[in-house]
Amino acid sequence: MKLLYFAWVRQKVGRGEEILAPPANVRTVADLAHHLRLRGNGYAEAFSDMTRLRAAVNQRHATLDAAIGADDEIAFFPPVTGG
Amino acid sequence: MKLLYFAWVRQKVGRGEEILAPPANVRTVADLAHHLRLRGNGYAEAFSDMTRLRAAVNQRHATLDAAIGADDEIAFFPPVTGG
Amino acid sequence: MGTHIRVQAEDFEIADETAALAETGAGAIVTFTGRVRGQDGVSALVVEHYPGMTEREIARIAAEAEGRWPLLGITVIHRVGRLNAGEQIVLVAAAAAHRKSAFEACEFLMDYLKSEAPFWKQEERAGALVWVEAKPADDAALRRWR
Amino acid sequence: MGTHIRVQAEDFEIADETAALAETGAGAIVTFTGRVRGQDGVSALVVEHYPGMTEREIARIAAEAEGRWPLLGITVIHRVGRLNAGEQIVLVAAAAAHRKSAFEACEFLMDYLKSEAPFWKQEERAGALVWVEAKPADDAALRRWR
Repeated sequence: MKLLYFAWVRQKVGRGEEILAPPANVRTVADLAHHLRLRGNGYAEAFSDMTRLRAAVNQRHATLDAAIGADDEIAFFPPVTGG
Repeated sequence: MKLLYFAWVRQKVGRGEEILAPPANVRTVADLAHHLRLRGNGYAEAFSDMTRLRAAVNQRHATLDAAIGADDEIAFFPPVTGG
Repeated sequence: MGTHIRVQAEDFEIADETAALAETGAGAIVTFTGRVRGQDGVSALVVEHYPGMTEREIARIAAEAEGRWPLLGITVIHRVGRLNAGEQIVLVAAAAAHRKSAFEACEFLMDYLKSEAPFWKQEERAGALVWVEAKPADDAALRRWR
Repeated sequence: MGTHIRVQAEDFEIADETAALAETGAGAIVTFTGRVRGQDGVSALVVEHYPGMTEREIARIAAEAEGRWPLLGITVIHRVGRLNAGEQIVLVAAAAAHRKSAFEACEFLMDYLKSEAPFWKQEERAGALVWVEAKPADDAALRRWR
Protein backbone atom coordinates (compact mmCIF):
# COMPACT_ATOMS: atom_id res chain seq x y z
CA MET A 1 0.00 0.00 0.00
CA LYS A 2 1.37 3.37 -1.04
CA LEU A 3 0.59 6.34 1.20
CA LEU A 4 0.85 9.97 0.17
CA TYR A 5 0.58 13.07 2.36
CA PHE A 6 0.07 16.65 1.18
CA ALA A 7 0.19 20.16 2.62
CA TRP A 8 0.26 20.33 6.43
CA VAL A 9 -0.43 16.59 6.71
CA ARG A 10 2.89 16.04 4.94
CA GLN A 11 4.59 18.52 7.26
CA LYS A 12 3.20 16.93 10.42
CA VAL A 13 4.03 13.32 9.51
CA GLY A 14 7.44 14.45 8.26
CA ARG A 15 7.32 12.80 4.83
CA GLY A 16 5.49 12.99 1.51
CA GLU A 17 5.06 9.29 0.89
CA GLU A 18 5.75 5.85 2.26
CA ILE A 19 5.05 2.21 1.58
CA LEU A 20 3.04 0.44 4.28
CA ALA A 21 1.84 -3.12 4.91
CA PRO A 22 -0.93 -2.50 7.45
CA PRO A 23 -2.42 -5.25 9.61
CA ALA A 24 -5.30 -7.25 8.17
CA ASN A 25 -7.91 -5.42 10.26
CA VAL A 26 -7.23 -2.20 8.30
CA ARG A 27 -10.01 -2.41 5.73
CA THR A 28 -11.15 1.20 5.22
CA VAL A 29 -9.70 4.67 5.01
CA ALA A 30 -10.89 5.27 8.59
CA ASP A 31 -9.14 2.09 9.80
CA LEU A 32 -5.94 3.26 8.14
CA ALA A 33 -6.15 6.72 9.69
CA HIS A 34 -6.68 5.14 13.12
CA HIS A 35 -3.72 2.82 12.54
CA LEU A 36 -1.51 5.76 11.58
CA ARG A 37 -2.68 7.86 14.52
CA LEU A 38 -1.42 5.15 16.91
CA ARG A 39 2.11 5.72 15.66
CA GLY A 40 2.14 8.81 17.85
CA ASN A 41 4.09 12.06 17.45
CA GLY A 42 3.46 13.79 14.11
CA TYR A 43 1.03 11.08 12.99
CA ALA A 44 -1.04 11.45 16.15
CA GLU A 45 -1.19 15.18 15.51
CA ALA A 46 -1.97 14.90 11.79
CA PHE A 47 -4.78 12.36 12.30
CA SER A 48 -6.21 13.71 15.55
CA ASP A 49 -9.24 15.35 13.93
CA MET A 50 -10.53 13.54 10.87
CA THR A 51 -13.05 16.30 10.13
CA ARG A 52 -10.07 18.40 9.03
CA LEU A 53 -8.80 15.75 6.61
CA ARG A 54 -9.75 14.51 3.17
CA ALA A 55 -8.65 11.30 1.50
CA ALA A 56 -8.21 9.88 -1.97
CA VAL A 57 -8.02 6.23 -3.01
CA ASN A 58 -6.22 5.62 -6.29
CA GLN A 59 -6.38 9.32 -7.11
CA ARG A 60 -10.11 9.72 -6.55
CA HIS A 61 -11.75 11.53 -3.68
CA ALA A 62 -12.92 8.94 -1.14
CA THR A 63 -14.96 8.89 2.05
CA LEU A 64 -13.74 7.48 5.37
CA ASP A 65 -15.66 4.25 4.86
CA ALA A 66 -14.08 3.55 1.46
CA ALA A 67 -12.55 0.05 1.26
CA ILE A 68 -8.81 -0.18 0.67
CA GLY A 69 -6.42 -2.98 -0.26
CA ALA A 70 -2.73 -3.79 -0.49
CA ASP A 71 -2.32 -2.49 -4.05
CA ASP A 72 -4.01 0.85 -3.48
CA GLU A 73 -2.58 4.36 -3.42
CA ILE A 74 -4.08 6.25 -0.47
CA ALA A 75 -3.58 9.98 0.04
CA PHE A 76 -4.41 12.18 3.03
CA PHE A 77 -4.63 15.95 2.78
CA PRO A 78 -6.54 19.00 4.03
CA PRO A 79 -9.51 20.41 2.07
CA VAL A 80 -8.13 21.74 -1.22
CA THR A 81 -7.40 25.43 -1.74
CA GLY A 82 -6.42 25.80 -5.39
CA GLY A 83 -7.68 28.16 -8.04
CA MET B 1 -34.61 69.40 -34.23
CA LYS B 2 -31.93 66.96 -35.37
CA LEU B 3 -33.10 63.56 -36.58
CA LEU B 4 -30.88 60.48 -36.89
CA TYR B 5 -31.70 57.14 -38.51
CA PHE B 6 -29.78 53.91 -38.11
CA ALA B 7 -29.66 50.43 -39.70
CA TRP B 8 -32.63 49.62 -41.94
CA VAL B 9 -34.46 52.77 -40.85
CA ARG B 10 -31.62 54.76 -42.39
CA GLN B 11 -31.79 52.66 -45.54
CA LYS B 12 -35.56 53.05 -45.93
CA VAL B 13 -35.65 56.81 -45.38
CA GLY B 14 -32.60 57.18 -47.58
CA ARG B 15 -30.50 59.30 -45.25
CA GLY B 16 -28.65 59.08 -41.94
CA GLU B 17 -29.64 62.45 -40.54
CA GLU B 18 -31.59 65.61 -41.24
CA ILE B 19 -32.65 68.84 -39.60
CA LEU B 20 -36.41 69.27 -39.19
CA ALA B 21 -38.69 72.01 -37.91
CA PRO B 22 -41.88 70.01 -37.25
CA PRO B 23 -45.32 71.64 -36.76
CA ALA B 24 -46.25 72.74 -33.25
CA ASN B 25 -48.55 69.75 -32.68
CA VAL B 26 -45.54 67.39 -32.74
CA ARG B 27 -44.91 67.09 -29.01
CA THR B 28 -43.81 63.48 -28.50
CA VAL B 29 -41.74 60.80 -30.20
CA ALA B 30 -44.98 59.18 -31.39
CA ASP B 31 -46.18 62.50 -32.86
CA LEU B 32 -42.90 62.84 -34.72
CA ALA B 33 -43.06 59.29 -36.09
CA HIS B 34 -46.61 59.96 -37.31
CA HIS B 35 -45.51 63.23 -38.91
CA LEU B 36 -42.64 61.47 -40.70
CA ARG B 37 -44.85 58.59 -41.84
CA LEU B 38 -47.08 61.08 -43.66
CA ARG B 39 -44.15 62.01 -45.88
CA GLY B 40 -44.81 58.78 -47.74
CA ASN B 41 -42.42 56.55 -49.69
CA GLY B 42 -39.46 55.33 -47.62
CA TYR B 43 -40.68 57.20 -44.53
CA ALA B 44 -44.09 55.56 -44.73
CA GLU B 45 -42.38 52.19 -44.96
CA ALA B 46 -39.86 52.85 -42.17
CA PHE B 47 -42.52 54.12 -39.73
CA SER B 48 -45.38 51.78 -40.69
CA ASP B 49 -44.98 49.52 -37.66
CA MET B 50 -43.78 51.30 -34.53
CA THR B 51 -43.46 48.00 -32.62
CA ARG B 52 -40.40 47.32 -34.79
CA LEU B 53 -38.76 50.65 -33.93
CA ARG B 54 -36.90 52.08 -30.98
CA ALA B 55 -36.13 55.73 -30.30
CA ALA B 56 -33.62 57.81 -28.41
CA VAL B 57 -33.96 61.42 -27.29
CA ASN B 58 -30.65 63.22 -26.74
CA GLN B 59 -28.80 59.90 -26.87
CA ARG B 60 -30.93 58.14 -24.25
CA HIS B 61 -33.42 55.38 -24.92
CA ALA B 62 -36.91 56.88 -24.94
CA THR B 63 -40.48 55.64 -25.10
CA LEU B 64 -43.03 56.76 -27.69
CA ASP B 65 -44.67 59.16 -25.24
CA ALA B 66 -41.40 60.97 -24.45
CA ALA B 67 -41.68 64.73 -24.89
CA ILE B 68 -39.50 66.37 -27.52
CA GLY B 69 -38.54 69.96 -28.37
CA ALA B 70 -36.86 72.01 -31.04
CA ASP B 71 -33.34 71.61 -29.60
CA ASP B 72 -33.48 67.85 -29.20
CA GLU B 73 -31.61 65.12 -31.06
CA ILE B 74 -34.06 62.33 -31.89
CA ALA B 75 -32.93 58.97 -33.28
CA PHE B 76 -34.98 56.10 -34.73
CA PHE B 77 -33.58 52.60 -35.13
CA PRO B 78 -34.48 48.91 -34.88
CA PRO B 79 -33.86 46.94 -31.65
CA VAL B 80 -30.11 46.79 -31.14
CA THR B 81 -28.05 43.74 -32.12
CA GLY B 82 -24.52 44.43 -30.91
CA GLY B 83 -22.21 42.30 -28.85
CA MET C 1 -12.36 52.06 -10.25
CA GLY C 2 -11.22 52.48 -13.84
CA THR C 3 -13.61 52.02 -16.74
CA HIS C 4 -12.17 51.83 -20.25
CA ILE C 5 -14.59 52.06 -23.15
CA ARG C 6 -13.54 51.97 -26.76
CA VAL C 7 -15.54 51.77 -30.00
CA GLN C 8 -13.14 51.17 -32.84
CA ALA C 9 -12.58 49.59 -36.24
CA GLU C 10 -9.23 48.12 -35.20
CA ASP C 11 -8.74 44.75 -33.57
CA PHE C 12 -7.77 44.47 -29.89
CA GLU C 13 -5.36 42.34 -27.86
CA ILE C 14 -6.91 40.51 -24.94
CA ALA C 15 -3.47 40.19 -23.27
CA ASP C 16 -2.97 43.98 -23.26
CA GLU C 17 -6.40 44.56 -21.76
CA THR C 18 -6.09 41.95 -19.01
CA ALA C 19 -2.57 43.16 -18.18
CA ALA C 20 -3.94 46.67 -17.70
CA LEU C 21 -6.70 45.33 -15.42
CA ALA C 22 -4.17 43.27 -13.46
CA GLU C 23 -2.49 46.49 -12.39
CA THR C 24 -5.50 47.20 -10.18
CA GLY C 25 -4.30 44.36 -7.93
CA ALA C 26 -7.35 42.27 -8.87
CA GLY C 27 -7.35 38.62 -7.82
CA ALA C 28 -9.95 37.71 -10.45
CA ILE C 29 -10.36 38.84 -14.03
CA VAL C 30 -13.19 37.51 -16.20
CA THR C 31 -13.28 38.24 -19.90
CA PHE C 32 -15.83 37.66 -22.62
CA THR C 33 -14.63 37.70 -26.21
CA GLY C 34 -17.16 37.57 -29.04
CA ARG C 35 -16.07 36.49 -32.50
CA VAL C 36 -17.74 36.35 -35.90
CA ARG C 37 -18.94 32.77 -36.23
CA GLY C 38 -18.21 31.34 -39.65
CA GLN C 39 -21.27 29.11 -39.46
CA ASP C 40 -24.47 29.17 -41.54
CA GLY C 41 -22.55 30.57 -44.52
CA VAL C 42 -21.81 33.91 -42.86
CA SER C 43 -18.62 35.31 -44.38
CA ALA C 44 -18.57 38.62 -42.50
CA LEU C 45 -20.50 41.02 -40.29
CA VAL C 46 -20.91 44.73 -40.88
CA VAL C 47 -21.45 46.61 -37.60
CA GLU C 48 -22.76 50.16 -37.35
CA HIS C 49 -23.36 52.24 -34.24
CA TYR C 50 -24.70 55.54 -32.97
CA PRO C 51 -21.57 57.56 -32.16
CA GLY C 52 -21.89 59.42 -28.89
CA MET C 53 -24.88 57.47 -27.61
CA THR C 54 -22.91 54.22 -27.76
CA GLU C 55 -20.22 55.48 -25.43
CA ARG C 56 -22.82 57.04 -23.12
CA GLU C 57 -24.85 53.83 -22.93
CA ILE C 58 -21.80 51.70 -22.22
CA ALA C 59 -20.64 54.16 -19.54
CA ARG C 60 -24.12 54.00 -17.97
CA ILE C 61 -24.09 50.18 -18.03
CA ALA C 62 -20.58 50.12 -16.52
CA ALA C 63 -21.62 52.54 -13.77
CA GLU C 64 -24.56 50.29 -12.97
CA ALA C 65 -22.25 47.26 -12.71
CA GLU C 66 -19.93 49.25 -10.47
CA GLY C 67 -22.86 49.98 -8.17
CA ARG C 68 -23.82 46.32 -7.93
CA TRP C 69 -20.45 44.62 -7.45
CA PRO C 70 -17.18 45.59 -5.74
CA LEU C 71 -15.21 45.93 -8.99
CA LEU C 72 -11.65 47.11 -9.51
CA GLY C 73 -11.90 47.70 -13.24
CA ILE C 74 -14.08 47.32 -16.33
CA THR C 75 -13.01 47.26 -19.97
CA VAL C 76 -15.44 47.25 -22.88
CA ILE C 77 -14.22 47.29 -26.48
CA HIS C 78 -16.65 46.96 -29.38
CA ARG C 79 -15.52 46.94 -32.97
CA VAL C 80 -17.45 48.51 -35.85
CA GLY C 81 -17.23 48.19 -39.63
CA ARG C 82 -16.68 45.04 -41.65
CA LEU C 83 -15.46 42.04 -39.65
CA ASN C 84 -14.64 38.76 -41.34
CA ALA C 85 -15.52 35.31 -40.00
CA GLY C 86 -13.24 34.43 -37.11
CA GLU C 87 -12.46 38.05 -36.23
CA GLN C 88 -13.02 39.46 -32.76
CA ILE C 89 -16.08 41.70 -32.32
CA VAL C 90 -16.30 42.53 -28.66
CA LEU C 91 -14.35 42.27 -25.43
CA VAL C 92 -15.88 42.75 -22.00
CA ALA C 93 -13.63 42.31 -18.99
CA ALA C 94 -14.31 42.76 -15.28
CA ALA C 95 -11.71 42.73 -12.52
CA ALA C 96 -12.47 42.20 -8.84
CA ALA C 97 -10.88 40.87 -5.68
CA HIS C 98 -12.92 37.65 -5.89
CA ARG C 99 -14.25 35.56 -8.73
CA LYS C 100 -18.00 35.73 -8.10
CA SER C 101 -18.18 39.49 -8.57
CA ALA C 102 -16.02 39.35 -11.70
CA PHE C 103 -18.13 36.58 -13.27
CA GLU C 104 -21.45 38.22 -12.49
CA ALA C 105 -20.37 41.69 -13.58
CA CYS C 106 -18.94 40.43 -16.88
CA GLU C 107 -22.12 38.52 -17.73
CA PHE C 108 -24.28 41.47 -16.67
CA LEU C 109 -22.25 43.83 -18.87
CA MET C 110 -22.60 41.53 -21.87
CA ASP C 111 -26.35 41.09 -21.35
CA TYR C 112 -26.84 44.86 -21.17
CA LEU C 113 -24.49 45.54 -24.05
CA LYS C 114 -26.45 43.11 -26.23
CA SER C 115 -29.80 44.71 -25.46
CA GLU C 116 -29.11 48.38 -24.83
CA ALA C 117 -25.95 49.62 -26.55
CA PRO C 118 -26.83 51.07 -29.98
CA PHE C 119 -25.04 48.73 -32.37
CA TRP C 120 -26.61 47.03 -35.38
CA LYS C 121 -25.20 44.14 -37.34
CA GLN C 122 -25.63 42.94 -40.89
CA GLU C 123 -24.61 39.42 -41.86
CA GLU C 124 -22.95 38.89 -45.21
CA ARG C 125 -23.94 35.67 -46.96
CA ALA C 126 -22.82 35.05 -50.55
CA GLY C 127 -22.15 38.76 -50.94
CA ALA C 128 -25.61 39.86 -49.74
CA LEU C 129 -26.09 41.82 -46.51
CA VAL C 130 -29.04 41.07 -44.23
CA TRP C 131 -29.87 42.87 -40.97
CA VAL C 132 -29.63 40.67 -37.91
CA GLU C 133 -32.89 40.53 -35.94
CA ALA C 134 -32.83 41.12 -32.19
CA LYS C 135 -33.28 37.87 -30.26
CA PRO C 136 -36.00 37.39 -27.63
CA ALA C 137 -33.36 35.40 -25.69
CA ASP C 138 -31.37 38.59 -25.24
CA ASP C 139 -34.31 40.36 -23.60
CA ALA C 140 -34.83 37.31 -21.42
CA ALA C 141 -31.15 37.39 -20.40
CA LEU C 142 -31.61 40.99 -19.34
CA ARG C 143 -34.63 40.30 -17.13
CA ARG C 144 -32.62 38.17 -14.70
CA TRP C 145 -30.76 41.28 -13.56
CA ARG C 146 -33.91 43.26 -12.73
CA MET D 1 -14.41 19.10 -28.29
CA GLY D 2 -10.84 19.78 -27.25
CA THR D 3 -9.82 19.92 -23.60
CA HIS D 4 -6.39 21.24 -22.73
CA ILE D 5 -5.16 20.75 -19.18
CA ARG D 6 -1.78 21.88 -17.95
CA VAL D 7 -0.25 21.97 -14.46
CA GLN D 8 3.00 23.88 -14.67
CA ALA D 9 5.44 26.16 -12.89
CA GLU D 10 5.75 28.48 -15.91
CA ASP D 11 3.52 31.45 -16.59
CA PHE D 12 0.94 31.35 -19.41
CA GLU D 13 -0.23 33.77 -22.09
CA ILE D 14 -3.98 34.36 -22.17
CA ALA D 15 -3.76 35.53 -25.81
CA ASP D 16 -2.21 32.23 -26.93
CA GLU D 17 -4.86 30.23 -25.15
CA THR D 18 -7.84 32.20 -26.46
CA ALA D 19 -6.37 32.17 -29.99
CA ALA D 20 -6.21 28.37 -29.81
CA LEU D 21 -9.82 28.22 -28.65
CA ALA D 22 -10.90 30.63 -31.40
CA GLU D 23 -9.81 28.05 -33.96
CA THR D 24 -12.80 25.95 -32.93
CA GLY D 25 -15.01 28.55 -34.66
CA ALA D 26 -16.48 29.58 -31.29
CA GLY D 27 -18.57 32.75 -31.19
CA ALA D 28 -18.06 33.17 -27.45
CA ILE D 29 -14.99 32.66 -25.29
CA VAL D 30 -15.09 33.32 -21.54
CA THR D 31 -11.91 33.30 -19.50
CA PHE D 32 -11.18 33.46 -15.81
CA THR D 33 -7.70 34.51 -14.73
CA GLY D 34 -6.71 34.28 -11.08
CA ARG D 35 -3.78 36.30 -9.79
CA VAL D 36 -1.92 36.50 -6.48
CA ARG D 37 -3.47 39.43 -4.67
CA GLY D 38 -0.88 41.64 -3.06
CA GLN D 39 -3.29 42.61 -0.29
CA ASP D 40 -3.15 41.86 3.43
CA GLY D 41 0.65 41.77 3.35
CA VAL D 42 0.84 38.65 1.17
CA SER D 43 4.10 38.76 -0.78
CA ALA D 44 3.76 35.37 -2.49
CA LEU D 45 1.87 32.09 -2.64
CA VAL D 46 3.43 28.63 -2.68
CA VAL D 47 1.20 26.12 -4.44
CA GLU D 48 1.59 22.35 -4.21
CA HIS D 49 -0.47 19.64 -5.87
CA TYR D 50 -0.99 15.90 -6.13
CA PRO D 51 0.58 14.96 -9.47
CA GLY D 52 -1.56 12.54 -11.42
CA MET D 53 -4.70 13.05 -9.38
CA THR D 54 -4.76 16.74 -10.28
CA GLU D 55 -4.88 16.08 -14.01
CA ARG D 56 -7.47 13.32 -13.52
CA GLU D 57 -9.71 15.53 -11.40
CA ILE D 58 -9.54 18.42 -13.86
CA ALA D 59 -10.27 16.04 -16.76
CA ARG D 60 -13.28 14.70 -14.84
CA ILE D 61 -14.54 18.23 -14.11
CA ALA D 62 -14.06 19.21 -17.77
CA ALA D 63 -15.93 16.11 -18.96
CA GLU D 64 -18.79 17.00 -16.65
CA ALA D 65 -18.92 20.54 -18.08
CA GLU D 66 -18.88 19.10 -21.57
CA GLY D 67 -21.91 16.98 -20.68
CA ARG D 68 -23.84 19.98 -19.36
CA TRP D 69 -23.17 22.62 -22.01
CA PRO D 70 -22.61 22.54 -25.79
CA LEU D 71 -18.95 23.52 -25.59
CA LEU D 72 -16.38 23.77 -28.37
CA GLY D 73 -13.31 23.84 -26.16
CA ILE D 74 -12.02 24.01 -22.58
CA THR D 75 -8.61 25.11 -21.37
CA VAL D 76 -7.46 24.82 -17.75
CA ILE D 77 -3.97 25.88 -16.70
CA HIS D 78 -2.93 25.89 -13.05
CA ARG D 79 0.48 26.97 -11.90
CA VAL D 80 2.40 25.41 -9.01
CA GLY D 81 5.40 26.48 -6.98
CA ARG D 82 6.22 29.95 -5.69
CA LEU D 83 4.18 32.76 -7.24
CA ASN D 84 4.79 36.38 -6.33
CA ALA D 85 2.10 38.99 -5.73
CA GLY D 86 0.59 40.04 -9.06
CA GLU D 87 1.51 36.82 -10.85
CA GLN D 88 -1.05 34.67 -12.63
CA ILE D 89 -2.12 31.47 -10.84
CA VAL D 90 -4.88 29.95 -12.91
CA LEU D 91 -6.61 30.26 -16.26
CA VAL D 92 -9.93 28.64 -17.07
CA ALA D 93 -11.40 29.25 -20.50
CA ALA D 94 -14.55 27.92 -22.14
CA ALA D 95 -15.50 28.33 -25.80
CA ALA D 96 -19.01 27.86 -27.19
CA ALA D 97 -21.24 29.06 -30.00
CA HIS D 98 -23.17 31.35 -27.64
CA ARG D 99 -22.27 33.34 -24.56
CA LYS D 100 -24.55 31.76 -21.96
CA SER D 101 -22.94 28.32 -22.24
CA ALA D 102 -19.44 29.79 -22.18
CA PHE D 103 -20.17 31.89 -19.08
CA GLU D 104 -21.85 29.10 -17.15
CA ALA D 105 -19.24 26.48 -18.05
CA CYS D 106 -16.34 28.76 -17.09
CA GLU D 107 -17.86 29.57 -13.70
CA PHE D 108 -18.74 25.90 -13.12
CA LEU D 109 -15.17 24.85 -13.95
CA MET D 110 -13.75 27.42 -11.52
CA ASP D 111 -16.13 26.43 -8.74
CA TYR D 112 -15.19 22.76 -9.14
CA LEU D 113 -11.51 23.49 -9.52
CA LYS D 114 -11.58 25.45 -6.25
CA SER D 115 -13.26 22.68 -4.29
CA GLU D 116 -12.15 19.43 -5.90
CA ALA D 117 -8.81 19.70 -7.67
CA PRO D 118 -5.99 18.71 -5.29
CA PHE D 119 -4.01 21.94 -4.92
CA TRP D 120 -2.95 23.52 -1.64
CA LYS D 121 -1.70 27.03 -1.12
CA GLN D 122 0.50 28.67 1.45
CA GLU D 123 0.58 32.43 1.85
CA GLU D 124 3.89 34.12 2.51
CA ARG D 125 3.69 37.08 4.91
CA ALA D 126 6.89 38.72 6.15
CA GLY D 127 8.83 35.60 5.16
CA ALA D 128 6.55 33.18 7.04
CA LEU D 129 4.40 30.59 5.21
CA VAL D 130 0.87 29.83 6.43
CA TRP D 131 -1.50 27.28 4.91
CA VAL D 132 -4.60 28.81 3.37
CA GLU D 133 -7.81 27.44 4.90
CA ALA D 134 -10.60 26.21 2.62
CA LYS D 135 -13.49 28.67 2.48
CA PRO D 136 -17.09 27.68 3.26
CA ALA D 137 -18.04 30.05 0.43
CA ASP D 138 -16.33 27.72 -2.03
CA ASP D 139 -18.45 24.77 -0.93
CA ALA D 140 -21.51 26.99 -1.16
CA ALA D 141 -20.51 27.98 -4.70
CA LEU D 142 -20.35 24.31 -5.61
CA ARG D 143 -23.80 23.50 -4.32
CA ARG D 144 -25.51 25.68 -6.91
CA TRP D 145 -24.45 23.25 -9.63
CA ARG D 146 -25.96 20.20 -7.91
